[in-house]
Amino acid sequence: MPKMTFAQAIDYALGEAMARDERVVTFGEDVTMLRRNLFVRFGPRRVRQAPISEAAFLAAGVGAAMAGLRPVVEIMLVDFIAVAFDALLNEASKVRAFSGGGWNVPLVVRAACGGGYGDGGQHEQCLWGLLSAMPGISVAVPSNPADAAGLMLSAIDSDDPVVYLEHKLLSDYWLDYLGGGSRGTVSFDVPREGAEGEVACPPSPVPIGKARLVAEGGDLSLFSLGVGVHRCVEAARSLAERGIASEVIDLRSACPLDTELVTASARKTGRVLVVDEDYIAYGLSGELAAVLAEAGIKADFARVCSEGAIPFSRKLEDEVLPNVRRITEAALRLCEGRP
Amino acid sequence: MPKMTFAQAIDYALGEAMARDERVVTFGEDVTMLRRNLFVRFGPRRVRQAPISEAAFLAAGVGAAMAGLRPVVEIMLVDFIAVAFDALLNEASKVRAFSGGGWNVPLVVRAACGGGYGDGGQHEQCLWGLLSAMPGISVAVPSNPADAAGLMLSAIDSDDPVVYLEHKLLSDYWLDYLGGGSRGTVSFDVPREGAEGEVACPPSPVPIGKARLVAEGGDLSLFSLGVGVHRCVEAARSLAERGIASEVIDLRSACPLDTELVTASARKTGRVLVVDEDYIAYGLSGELAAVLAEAGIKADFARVCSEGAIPFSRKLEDEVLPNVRRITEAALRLCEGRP
Amino acid sequence: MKADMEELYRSMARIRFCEEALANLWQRGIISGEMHLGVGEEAVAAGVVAHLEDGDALALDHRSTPPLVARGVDLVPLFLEMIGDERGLCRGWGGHMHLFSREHLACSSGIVGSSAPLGAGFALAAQYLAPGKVAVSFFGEGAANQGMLLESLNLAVAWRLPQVFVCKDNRWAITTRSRSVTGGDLLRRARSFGMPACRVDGTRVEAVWEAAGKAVRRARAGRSPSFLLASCPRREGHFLGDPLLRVYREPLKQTLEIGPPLVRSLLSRPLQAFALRPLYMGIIGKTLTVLGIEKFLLEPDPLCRAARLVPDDVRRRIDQEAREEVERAVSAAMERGKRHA
Amino acid sequence: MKADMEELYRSMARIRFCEEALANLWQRGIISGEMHLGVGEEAVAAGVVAHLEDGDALALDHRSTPPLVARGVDLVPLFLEMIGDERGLCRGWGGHMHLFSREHLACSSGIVGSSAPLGAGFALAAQYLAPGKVAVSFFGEGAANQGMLLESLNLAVAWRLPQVFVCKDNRWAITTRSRSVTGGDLLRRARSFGMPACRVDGTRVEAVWEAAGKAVRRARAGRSPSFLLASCPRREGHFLGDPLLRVYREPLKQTLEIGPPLVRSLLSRPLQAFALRPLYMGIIGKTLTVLGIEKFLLEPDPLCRAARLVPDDVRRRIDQEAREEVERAVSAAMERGKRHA
Ligand SMILES: Cc1ncc(C[n+]2csc(CCOP(=O)(O)OP(=O)(O)O)c2C)c(N)n1
Ligand SMILES: Cc1ncc(C[n+]2csc(CCOP(=O)(O)OP(=O)(O)O)c2C)c(N)n1
Ligand SMILES: [Mg+2]
Ligand SMILES: [Mg+2]
Repeated sequence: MPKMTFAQAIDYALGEAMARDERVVTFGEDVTMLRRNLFVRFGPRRVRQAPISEAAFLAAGVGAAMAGLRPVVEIMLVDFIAVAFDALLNEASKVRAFSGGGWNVPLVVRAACGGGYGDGGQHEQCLWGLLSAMPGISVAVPSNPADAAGLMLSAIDSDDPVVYLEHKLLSDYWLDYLGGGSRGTVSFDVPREGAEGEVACPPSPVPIGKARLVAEGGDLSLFSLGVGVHRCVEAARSLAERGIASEVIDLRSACPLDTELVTASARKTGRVLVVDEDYIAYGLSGELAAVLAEAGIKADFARVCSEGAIPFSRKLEDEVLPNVRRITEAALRLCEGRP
Repeated sequence: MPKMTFAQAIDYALGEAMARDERVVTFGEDVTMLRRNLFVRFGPRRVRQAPISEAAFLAAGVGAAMAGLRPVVEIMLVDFIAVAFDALLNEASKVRAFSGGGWNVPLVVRAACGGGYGDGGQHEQCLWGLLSAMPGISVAVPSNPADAAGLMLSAIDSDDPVVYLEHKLLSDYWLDYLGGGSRGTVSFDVPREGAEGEVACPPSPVPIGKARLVAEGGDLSLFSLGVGVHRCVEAARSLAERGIASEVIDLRSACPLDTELVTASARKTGRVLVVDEDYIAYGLSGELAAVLAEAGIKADFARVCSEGAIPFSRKLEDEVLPNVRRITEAALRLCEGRP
Repeated sequence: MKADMEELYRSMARIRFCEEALANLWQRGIISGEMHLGVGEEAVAAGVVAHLEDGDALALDHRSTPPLVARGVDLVPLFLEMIGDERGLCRGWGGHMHLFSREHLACSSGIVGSSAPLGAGFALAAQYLAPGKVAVSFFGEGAANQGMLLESLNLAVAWRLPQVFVCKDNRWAITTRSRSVTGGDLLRRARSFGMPACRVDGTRVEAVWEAAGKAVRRARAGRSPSFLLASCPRREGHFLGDPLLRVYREPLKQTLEIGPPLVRSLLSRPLQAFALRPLYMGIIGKTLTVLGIEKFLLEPDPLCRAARLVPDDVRRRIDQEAREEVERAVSAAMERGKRHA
Repeated sequence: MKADMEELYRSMARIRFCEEALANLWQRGIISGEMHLGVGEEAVAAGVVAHLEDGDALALDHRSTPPLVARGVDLVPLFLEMIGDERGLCRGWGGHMHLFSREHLACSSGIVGSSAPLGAGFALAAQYLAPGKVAVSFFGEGAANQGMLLESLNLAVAWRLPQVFVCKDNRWAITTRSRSVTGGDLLRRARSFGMPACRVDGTRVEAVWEAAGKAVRRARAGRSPSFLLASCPRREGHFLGDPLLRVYREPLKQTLEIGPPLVRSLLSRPLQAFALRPLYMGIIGKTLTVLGIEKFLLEPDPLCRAARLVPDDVRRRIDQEAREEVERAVSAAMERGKRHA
């Protein structure tokens, strides 16, 4: 299996899907340049430049999907989905229900998400919580190249809308673009196993809604996705040094949740720590708590999330985003039964 | 204290606030007619008609609030907030953080919400979960005239953005407008104590984030807001007949949550049922589960919510929205320790 | 080519009778929720839809039944849907603001303005999958202030979409005089995005047919999108039971409901702007009056106008056939609905 | 009234030196994230802001420093903010895309198009609280396709807001030639909403000053909003480190990075559209070339143009004063920042 960067893996999968199926097209702002490798291969008809009109072109993606295309619509950064929210909330996610099951929307919304490079709170949000709050939409969040390729394939194959989020800390070109990686003077805490890795060739689909057991352990379950997974793995290492065996689970998608794996792990360890780069309130951590409680699992529970708007200052930012120190401390408190 | 309808109470409070403070203005589509009583009193300068441009006039509300007005912006139905989502997610909710605390947005967004009158899934959503997922915004949801007036006053007095949701089943004129109440041939399951009641004169503010203990009981806690509260009260009555004493708590706001009252009640009863007309996933029920779990409360837990898009057919709709039968059954299962 | 007036008239008659049947079902409480009728828009729907062929698409707003009826959607499932039956067009899930017919590539949405980008999506798909096919978006003049609609005008030009934008200008958005919140002129607005736009009297089906023909042919040839601004009356208020219309229908009752609170506001303390209040009251009164006058005195009925262009006996035959067709469909729907309940 | 060229030049020089200082701090890794400079926009910022007085408001986009500098925001807190210090203008929370100065009624937002409705809100508040005051919104030509901006043009006319829309047309939105995704013409577009609009050469500060003066006076008098379309070059790419610019700055390195994957795509299997691929490759190449040529050959420098209108000795004095002012501010900020860290 060849090694690829996270970003290469996504476009590799997208390219394969486009080669296989004429109906797969991609459009968005600046795609000619952002997807120049696909552009050279497939041309301006299938890699189509859009005006800065997210509301219109995302809703157009919905209509196009209804009429038989399989569009992959790019909304540069997920923060900008706010200007096109109606297309998701009131159109894409409702067509299947409204049509009594007779019509569906095979649409992929692709956007970059996440922080850790000092770009401020309007460009570094995750928002997978917000997006999962709409029934009828799936939200995939890969944490490594193999999943990135596999989830992209599944997203394109899905007959219903999928939001596909690409974490910028894992995607070299986004970091280069937005973090100014071209300077030799800055560095980012990029998780290596996330940014590069082996990808099957041809890429094999990863089902959306199937979590991945990253590490086994009996004392504590760490649930996360995206970059958070790597932070958990790192925290688990330092916890191991203190004799605490953590189970790390990469949810891979915020919606649907793999309730089976999640409940099994929580049942086993009796302690759950949710690590979520998205906002703390009304998000992933809440939904997981409810899933566990509904299943009658009375585990000890804590969460390490972003508590509010993400500050611009790198120093402040590092404190606000879930970091290894915060995770480790929360885990220790949980294991010692402290509040 | 005079009796008022729910709708009268809101406009009464708004009118008092406008009379008291020149900076309070209200604008939105059709307000000349929707707020004609305020229009006759305050004229077109302070009750201002807007084009169907929610994105622009809601963001204008943000700017106006920053510059010293106290706007109450109407977004007819909360479903339409989707076209203006950016004004909340990336502007209103972030100004205080971005300005390092130096600038604030005293904005009220007023919208009607909720279903139960057969208007279909693009006009009957609640969305308080989605709205609460943005840090920096409060979401008030009154369930009766006194709270409606009191929460409106507090919303206007708040120095930060508040979304104020007015449930259509409690607001006679909305039901008349959208449900076609003018016909003698339809009827709605309107909770009487919600639609009419006493209101202090002058109205007294109700703090946002303070829940109300509606009924005491030791066996089970029912948490809800809006119309759900009345459904809970009704369910509690039928549960009482079977010897189950339910505690009913009206949260009054989805954000902030009154964690004190909520945890105290859950600690006492050990059984929690969340009744939420909003969507089940990534919403109020999840956040409450997390709040309880974080507090180390290992209560039995269940939720009765809207599971997905709201169907048009009244018959289907009655099944999808949390109704007394579903609440009672879930409560019984919870008390009998069944899953 | 000349318009086939008989077919256009038939289409309009079918639409009108369907709308009347819907009004009746709604008044009887059999249809729930809001009910926005397209009475007054028959000529626009019939004149535009007459140019569509298999594979063309329709994106509609909250007045979606007229174009669907003109398009030939089966009436029985349509009525079944309206009464919320699970054998309806959308199994009772959509209702009158969310009617979908995959077979006709037709969708509707209650979010004002969304028919424009959804139509753009249909047009985009046609470019790939069915060259020569077109998409038509229907919306009101009030929707022309909605951002996603304005964006769509640009998108359609930028992407050269085979799309026709049909703006039904009935001058009102619910209770708002659209002119009072709209800057400039909609025709110039559409043109400024770089597409041809023309104004047409939406009560004259032959005029609509002619203008729409040009626009559709232009789109089919892949030349450019177009914009049609069709004026038409709003003969039934914004929706059935529109409180403003009721002032005229049940003047006593409504005045009793609306009046006293208004007078109370007029006199309420503190007496800020007291002197001006009668003026404000006057504005409300005038809106009510204008609405009423327009409805009862000034507005031409497109169906009557079309009727004059068809020989009397033919018109009578068409009327009867259409009326019977609709009646049969309504009975069948009610019958099946009942059997099912 | 005639333009005070010395003051305008001073304003432009201050802006330029600030931008250069920002570039330097960014290159040194002291400023994080994206950095969109306003180099090339000095004449627009200076010419417009010169007309503002106490109580006027500014709503800005992602190139917000030039108008803030022209407006007289204290440079030390501005630089402190840029380096993320907690004694910065926004305590390190805002950064370069979210600069707020309550004192100057100035805000900025990184969401393209949002400066238009936020400015509308400022203008609205002025109508109530400070009649005679105005709000100015700055944005790019790419933003003119954003729905909320288009809505705002209408809103400003409908509400007669004392607002001036300033569109800085640098012809590019990141790597997209705006013309290629924009229908019609922006001047006509703005006018179609019912407001006066004029085109001005944004590299000539005296022309900007003149046009902006008319627009601001019009707004102040409560007569109507206006639209200014000011063409200006984008001299530093979209943001610092723009990969497309780097092709020219570090041709070897960038070609090595960009090239091989492109060639791999060119040859990748299956060979769909193989014959066309060199053409597609050509489009990429041409974009790169156009960007490069525009930058290095054709674009006039507004600062040089303005310099010609000021006596040489005066210009030298101003240059020196401005340079020293900026240098002092940067050192003070770095000093305090360090002390604090
Ligand atoms: C985004 C959005 N805003 C507001 C509404 C409420 N609404 C429904 S119909 C309507 C008026 C639309 O006017 P117009 O487009 O002229 O159509 P008409 O009803 O006159 O046919 C409004 C404001 C909505 N459905 N969606
Ligand atoms: C809603 C939204 N969409 C996309 C972006 C990403 N983006 C940032 S700047 C920019 C280009 C803006 O072009 P223009 O308005 O012409 O301003 P310029 O950068 O040329 O000054 C884009 C697309 C954004 N910030 N917000
Ligand atoms: Mg209208
Ligand atoms: Mg530009």
